[in-house]
Amino acid sequence: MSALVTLLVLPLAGAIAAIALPSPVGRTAALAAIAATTGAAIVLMATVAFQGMPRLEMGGWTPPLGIVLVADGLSVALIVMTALVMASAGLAARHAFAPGTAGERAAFGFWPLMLLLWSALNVVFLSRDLFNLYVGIELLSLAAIGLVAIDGKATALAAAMRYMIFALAGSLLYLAGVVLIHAAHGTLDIDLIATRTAAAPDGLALALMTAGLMAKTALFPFHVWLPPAHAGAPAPASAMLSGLVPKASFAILLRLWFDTMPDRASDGALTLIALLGTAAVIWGSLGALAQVRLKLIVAYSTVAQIGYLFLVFPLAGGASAGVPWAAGAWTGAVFLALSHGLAKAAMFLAVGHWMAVAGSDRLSDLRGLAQLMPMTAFAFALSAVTLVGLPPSGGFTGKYLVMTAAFASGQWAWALVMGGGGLLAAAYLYRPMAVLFARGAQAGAAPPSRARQAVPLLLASASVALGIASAGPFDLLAIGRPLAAEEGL
Amino acid sequence: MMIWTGPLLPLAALVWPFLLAALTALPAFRGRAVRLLPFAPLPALWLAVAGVEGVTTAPGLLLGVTLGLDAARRLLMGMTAALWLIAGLAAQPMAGKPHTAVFSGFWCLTLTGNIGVFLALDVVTFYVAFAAVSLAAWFLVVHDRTEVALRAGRVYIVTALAGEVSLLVGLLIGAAAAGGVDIEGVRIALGASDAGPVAVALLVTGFGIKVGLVPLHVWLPLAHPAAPVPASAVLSGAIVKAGLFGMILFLPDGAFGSVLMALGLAGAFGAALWGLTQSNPKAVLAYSTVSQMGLMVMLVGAGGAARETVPFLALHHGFAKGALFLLVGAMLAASDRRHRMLCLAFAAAVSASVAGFPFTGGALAKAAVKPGLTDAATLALSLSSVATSIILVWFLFRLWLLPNAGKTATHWPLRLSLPVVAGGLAFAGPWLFWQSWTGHDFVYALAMKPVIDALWPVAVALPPALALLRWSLPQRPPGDLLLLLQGWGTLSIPMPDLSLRWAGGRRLFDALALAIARAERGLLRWSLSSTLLPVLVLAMLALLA
Amino acid sequence: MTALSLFAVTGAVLIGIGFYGLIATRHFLRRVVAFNLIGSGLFLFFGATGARGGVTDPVPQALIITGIVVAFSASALGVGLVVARARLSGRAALPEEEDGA
Amino acid sequence: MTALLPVLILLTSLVPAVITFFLDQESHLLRNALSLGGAVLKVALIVVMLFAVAGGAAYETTIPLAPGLVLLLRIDALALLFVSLSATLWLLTTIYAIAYFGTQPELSRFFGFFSLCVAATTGIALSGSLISFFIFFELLTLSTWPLVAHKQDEASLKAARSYLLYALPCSAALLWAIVWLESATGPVLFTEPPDLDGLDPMSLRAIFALFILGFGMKAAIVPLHGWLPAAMAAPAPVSALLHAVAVVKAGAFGVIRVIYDVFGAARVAELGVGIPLAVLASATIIWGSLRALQQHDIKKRLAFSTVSQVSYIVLGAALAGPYGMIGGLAHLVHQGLMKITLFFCAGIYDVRAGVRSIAGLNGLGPRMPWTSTCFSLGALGMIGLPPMAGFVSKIYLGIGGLESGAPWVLAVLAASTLLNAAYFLPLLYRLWFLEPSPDATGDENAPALVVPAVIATLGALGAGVLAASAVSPLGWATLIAERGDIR
Amino acid sequence: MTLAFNAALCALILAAALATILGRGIFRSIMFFIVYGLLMAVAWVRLDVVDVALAEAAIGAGLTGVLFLAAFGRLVREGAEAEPPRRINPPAAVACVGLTAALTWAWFSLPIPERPGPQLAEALPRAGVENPVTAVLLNFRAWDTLLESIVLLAALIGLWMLTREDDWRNRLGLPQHVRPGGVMSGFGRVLPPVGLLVGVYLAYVGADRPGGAFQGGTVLAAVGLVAAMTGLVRPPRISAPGWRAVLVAGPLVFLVAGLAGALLGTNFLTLPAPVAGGAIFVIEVALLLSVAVTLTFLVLGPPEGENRR
Repeated sequence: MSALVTLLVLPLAGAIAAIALPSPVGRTAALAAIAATTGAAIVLMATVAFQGMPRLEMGGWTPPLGIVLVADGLSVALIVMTALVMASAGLAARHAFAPGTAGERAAFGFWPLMLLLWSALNVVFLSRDLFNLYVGIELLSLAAIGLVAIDGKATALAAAMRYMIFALAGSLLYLAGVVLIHAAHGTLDIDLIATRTAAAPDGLALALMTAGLMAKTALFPFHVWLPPAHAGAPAPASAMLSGLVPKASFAILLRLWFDTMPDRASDGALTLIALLGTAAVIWGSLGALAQVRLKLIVAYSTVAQIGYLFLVFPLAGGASAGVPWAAGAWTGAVFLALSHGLAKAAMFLAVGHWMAVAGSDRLSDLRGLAQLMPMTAFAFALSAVTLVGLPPSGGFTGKYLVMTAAFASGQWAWALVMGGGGLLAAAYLYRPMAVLFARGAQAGAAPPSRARQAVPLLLASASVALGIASAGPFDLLAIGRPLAAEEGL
Repeated sequence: MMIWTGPLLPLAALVWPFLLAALTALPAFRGRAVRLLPFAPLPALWLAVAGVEGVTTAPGLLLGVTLGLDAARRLLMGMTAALWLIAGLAAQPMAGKPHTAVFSGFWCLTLTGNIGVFLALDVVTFYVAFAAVSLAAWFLVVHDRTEVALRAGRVYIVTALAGEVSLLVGLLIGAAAAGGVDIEGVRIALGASDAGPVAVALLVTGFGIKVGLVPLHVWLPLAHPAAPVPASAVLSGAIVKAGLFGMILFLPDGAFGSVLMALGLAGAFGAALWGLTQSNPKAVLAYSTVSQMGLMVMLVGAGGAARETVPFLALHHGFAKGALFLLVGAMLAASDRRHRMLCLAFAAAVSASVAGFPFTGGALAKAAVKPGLTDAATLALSLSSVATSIILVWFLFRLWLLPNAGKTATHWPLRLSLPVVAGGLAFAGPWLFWQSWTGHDFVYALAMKPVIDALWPVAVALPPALALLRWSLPQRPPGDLLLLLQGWGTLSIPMPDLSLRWAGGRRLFDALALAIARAERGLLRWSLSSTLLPVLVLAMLALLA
Repeated sequence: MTALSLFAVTGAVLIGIGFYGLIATRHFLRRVVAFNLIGSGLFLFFGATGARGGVTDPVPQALIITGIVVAFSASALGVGLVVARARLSGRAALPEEEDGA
Repeated sequence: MTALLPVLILLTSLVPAVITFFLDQESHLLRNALSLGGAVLKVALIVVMLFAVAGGAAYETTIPLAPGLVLLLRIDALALLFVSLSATLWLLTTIYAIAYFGTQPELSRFFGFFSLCVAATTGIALSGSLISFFIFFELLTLSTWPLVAHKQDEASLKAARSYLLYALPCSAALLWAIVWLESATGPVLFTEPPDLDGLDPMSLRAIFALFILGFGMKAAIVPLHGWLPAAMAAPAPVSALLHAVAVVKAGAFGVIRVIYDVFGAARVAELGVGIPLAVLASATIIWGSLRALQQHDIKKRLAFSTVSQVSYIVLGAALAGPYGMIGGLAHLVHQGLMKITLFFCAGIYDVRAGVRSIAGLNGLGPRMPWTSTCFSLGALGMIGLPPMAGFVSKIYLGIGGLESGAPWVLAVLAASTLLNAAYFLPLLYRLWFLEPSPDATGDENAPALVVPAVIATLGALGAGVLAASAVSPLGWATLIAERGDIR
Repeated sequence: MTLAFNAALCALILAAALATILGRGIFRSIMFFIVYGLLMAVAWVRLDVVDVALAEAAIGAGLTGVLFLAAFGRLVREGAEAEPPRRINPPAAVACVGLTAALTWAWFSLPIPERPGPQLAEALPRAGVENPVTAVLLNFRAWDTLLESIVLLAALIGLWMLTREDDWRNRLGLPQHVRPGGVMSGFGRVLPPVGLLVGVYLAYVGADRPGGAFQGGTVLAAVGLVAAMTGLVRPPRISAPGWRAVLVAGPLVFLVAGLAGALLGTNFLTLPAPVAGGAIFVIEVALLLSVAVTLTFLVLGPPEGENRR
């Protein structure tokens, strides 16, 4: 059975087991599913890297009748990143959602929600069918909302509600676009649509889907739901929510603008998207600066980092698509997404450890924790390196590629955003770093074991390793790219 | 790679005192470091006596060291080495006193530099040697660590450094102009190049500070008296000659001639006059040195044959001034009247020589110079002898007025015999080298005219000098021009911190963050941000259409 | 205007109305209702497109049925949220929109 | 094997760094052995390579990252100049630091980052491409931060913050410069001149300015120098690292690379950017000295002195002529030797005599003769007095100024010398000539602290006395110039 | 005539929709929404799309209406039924009018592609069912449907996460206090058998005619709800293993069938033509049960005990 099928079935089966089976067994099944899915993700990556792109025609039906799932470079890169984050979150949750630690409710619910979230992510990353993608992001949203609310406090519920309206509105806008596409072209398959003859409502469809996905990605000005939602959830959930969930809708956006209807892009629209990205970078960063709670800082950082991703559109899309640096910009943006996912998850997991010890995530309460838990502090620092975009990290590689494209295409304003955003990131991440490194630790509880501290460190290291060994991922991402991924610059 | 090529002795003459300087730092030698001093100048002395052919190079040292000797170098180096030897012996009574290890170490370093100045054939070595002699000598000046010595040290180091810097810049321009570091080449290039005058001005400044050229001399009357007697002897006798020799080496013939002559004469007369306001015999001697050196600078400025003979003059002055300073030391150590008389007598004899009394070395030296001078310059020279005579009489007077030591110091014979030897050399040296240096026969020196020329200034000088003993001028502390500056006090200039200020930026940042937070609350209202959703759809539709 | 166009335009208007409701109302339950309006309006529009050309395309129908189920799931969760929040705080609107103004 | 040499050299400090992070605070022996072992091994490798490279060899290792991002490590004469400096001083500093800290807390972190810093510096030195340079440059920035903050008190954290406040915007400028340039020329390797004709002169000037902004911060060019004096809050070994081994040197080295290997001296002259940079460097030289005069804290005064001195290197590079370049390169080493001496001594005064302010130095000379002698010699070298190394640089720079038609450089050198004297000599005066205060204590019974200082002093002395020999920094700089490793 | 009827229908629909949004009070809004849902079902019938009409009537109007009503009841108990003062939001109105205008424009500029694709006609015989909608749902796009059933599960788990910690072991939904022998009770005894029949029938005919597991499941869910509300059946606890097994039965069977396809056939979810009909039947039965139970639980809501805040 192909790795592709395994990857789709395993988390679903795990979720089903976690729902159906009584507590300890269900939890064990979930953990087994996590481990197996992680393995499947890696196998799939190897398959793509060495054997080409597996293609799964569901039920044996070819489009436009059936649904096709294809694992290309982008898919597997995101899938492996997801697997790493999920496995880490799972490890962290083993403790955080142990029956004794969390309530009965959360100890039961976390595992199926997590696995359902994972299933949805895999679907979104693999599917080539626009409606199937819709179902995927709906599943994603519902599972994510469940995770936001899992804390059970009034603020968490409010955050979940807020998230829900944005997610629902976004879904419906996206679906409206899908409806228009189907009405105009009679197919939902991305590759078939790419070869269609253009229709008048295509622009509206693209606009609807883009706007909807932006709301789900929490791009400025639709980001307001994100900080409370991500900051309110327990650490392992936050790690998934902040590290992975926005990447799903972003991946669909990439598919739309670069695979589905690259010809439909106009400079104005691309610029508008990047301007929103720019605003997100600035807004999110300043927002992070204004926070006194670490989780909120980290969450606002996600708002800013998401902004970066949207700079890719004018650099690799539209009139830029054919030029040699476009591939670089596109790959750079994906690098940014990947490294952000890893780093952000590492940060949330680290913060989770600190909260467990200090009892709060207020900066003033975290003073000196670096002495108590050097490994997590180091993980946080490494993640910060990635987010700021300093070498050698995946964040840097991505930033470099995007900036080079910006200069090469003469659109260097976006390079300024990129660089300025890095500085802002340094500014808002410096505050927690300085607090952590100050003297005077006041431990409320015993620090977690080294093995548990190592989890965020491994994730953060992965985000840095992405930059150190960037040649492999770069080549991987080129697999299945419609633009000839020319030898960069 | 060869460490050196050519004869070893010149290199040894430099390295040896340097090594001794290093030795003084060793604990084993600390207590008796002074004992090493007489040994330091021996290779140099040997070198001067024996002479050497060819050029020594040490390509790996510094920027490539080249050493060599010619007549002038040999003469001056010989004088210097001999004087250092004598002074080194004279320093022996210091043994066992505090800080003598430091003193000895820097003594040897100064000596190294002093010898090096005469041996160097390239600009860099010369500069290094010159810097060594200038700066290491600072420790000799401040050795006593009295308030006076320390003040003198401050003035000394400031001026010496200023001199060092202008020298360096001047030499750099010269080397760049010459395209090499050969001293000869640099001198020629300085005469020819556009930048020459600047460089020469800088060199005159640099060397002028060392020789005590008015108005750069201010340090000298402070420093020379402040140092211990043996140090004063080498300072005034040998070290100043380094500057003089620098001028001879580097200044193109005739460059800045009139300026040098004017300044030299100003020094020759002005210093002699101001010296009369001093009560410390060492200060008087120091002013005398300024005066004498002014005279020699004048000769350098005069150029031509006169300039060629300056080393000969310097030979005499070196020994003589060394002797006089040492005699001050002897006088300070003398307790009974007979000893004091003896000191005074010897001092008078040496003074007579400096004043150019006939048949003395000084007379000979001046006689050697005169053929190369214009009449006016000759007259100036003679008049300067008058001034010299007056100030030396004043010196003898002040010497005699020194207090009685009370009890005879140790090493009394040594203390007296060393200046006698130096004085003797001052007498004998010019005779010894007369023929080989001037090319004249002895008869020339013994002829009537030179004798009269030498005699009358002394004769003219005696009455006013004796009058001065009766009606002395108001006494002033040493330092003349420096006294004018003292009113300025310490300069304190408030300086802003140029580094970028972030504080303002930080406030701006905070304000911005606050504004954002406020706007965020507005945006948090779903009705606002969600209205933007269809608006965005429409905007994008418009842009995509 | 054909019947199909009538239904399609009705669908479009419903989407507009629903969106306005989603934006402008503050009681969360009404928002969930408005969400359902948008959804059904969109499905109507979709159904109309699928019936063009005289044949009925089964694919939109199947998709609509899926969509309805998904919308119901979301509604159920949304309703659950508002009820749960009301139990905790006695409020049924988002905190930032609760007070007048 | 030879292709791996560059990596091997890098690993000699990287491996100890990584292992050290995981060591317990109590494993002093293992930690010290790691640090020292790495340092010794590195020095040994470098000695081997010095001979090989002098014979004309060059080693290269290429690690491709993404397209356009090639990690190229290359050992040539210029790289070796810097790497031997940092490696030697690393060894000395390690010995010193082990003695300095004793059994203080958080040493594993300290030595870990310390080795990482050196690894980054090594990487900077060996970088054969612009992007490799940048990567290691940033690694250096980051690994330095925990060192500056090491004491974790208010002052240290403030200093560390100030450091990043300066460093990160300048890094951004640097990245902009690199990206802008490479977007037009493709990846820039130091061995082959990039084709700059694709960019108009104004763009090139802007890129150059961005480069200078980026490197100038590390090189503490006014007005980007504010972090350096603040960083004196860090312990003495860190100061040594900042001022001599790594950080400021990296900035100056970057300027050299940019001028000679990216733009090329000819292009710099053609664009007319060399002289403005020289003016800036000169202004820094003067300003740093003036500010140093006002300081009452030893280390602060030394820090401002560094501000001034490092710009000598920049000045030499900016003059863009052979003499200036040789002078600048030689000063890279000279300044390192002399400044590390001074900081070592300042540290000894601090830990052995509790003296930090200049006033406290009174009479310490006879009490701590070795330290004070080293300090004095270092200070004299800084002033540029022969035969210490400083004067050699000064001579070459002066001639370089004349050669490049900038005779005013001589005035700058002159003024700087006088100012240096003005702020150093009073220290020596206090050391040797003033009476100690009655309650003063202090001894130097700490060979591990004193010996590195003495060795560094001897190095500085040797670099001056033996300047013309082939093994001196000057000789090596001349070799670099003759070989055309830099254009 | 037809047009007039259609126009009147559309006008009613729009009026109901407007009333839903603008009407005073949440309860009125819900009532209008139920009316609206029924009108929509009519509209679907007018469009000759009976499958959807059934779904809309059952889920869109019926079940959703019940969901809202139940929620409203609970909000009343919490005192949260009152709305904050509402204001007209002109910018939003303008934007929404724009959205409508854009979609209307799109409708009139839409090209008509080749639909339904020739592939459908060609593939239908191999689908195992005759109703093309069911063929699409359970064969051609079975993957969507599988995920859809998972979405229901996700919503349910999410909903359960809203339980208060103390209530976790209670029975689902509000505690019911139905007077035995009352109207509700009688209603509850009559309705379920009928509903049960209707539900199973709907699912069964779905293979060939309009209907299917989701529609049938909805009817069954309605039965379950009525049974629960009338006290006929006590809602289970979350921990009840049997119910949880039923919840996942549909997706599980679907998954297993899919995997069987992958192992035996060519691809995941491949239902080889000879066995397709049978397989679809099995899947439909399992789905029917799961959907019914899931929908019931979704409407019942998380367990809520007696203890108030």
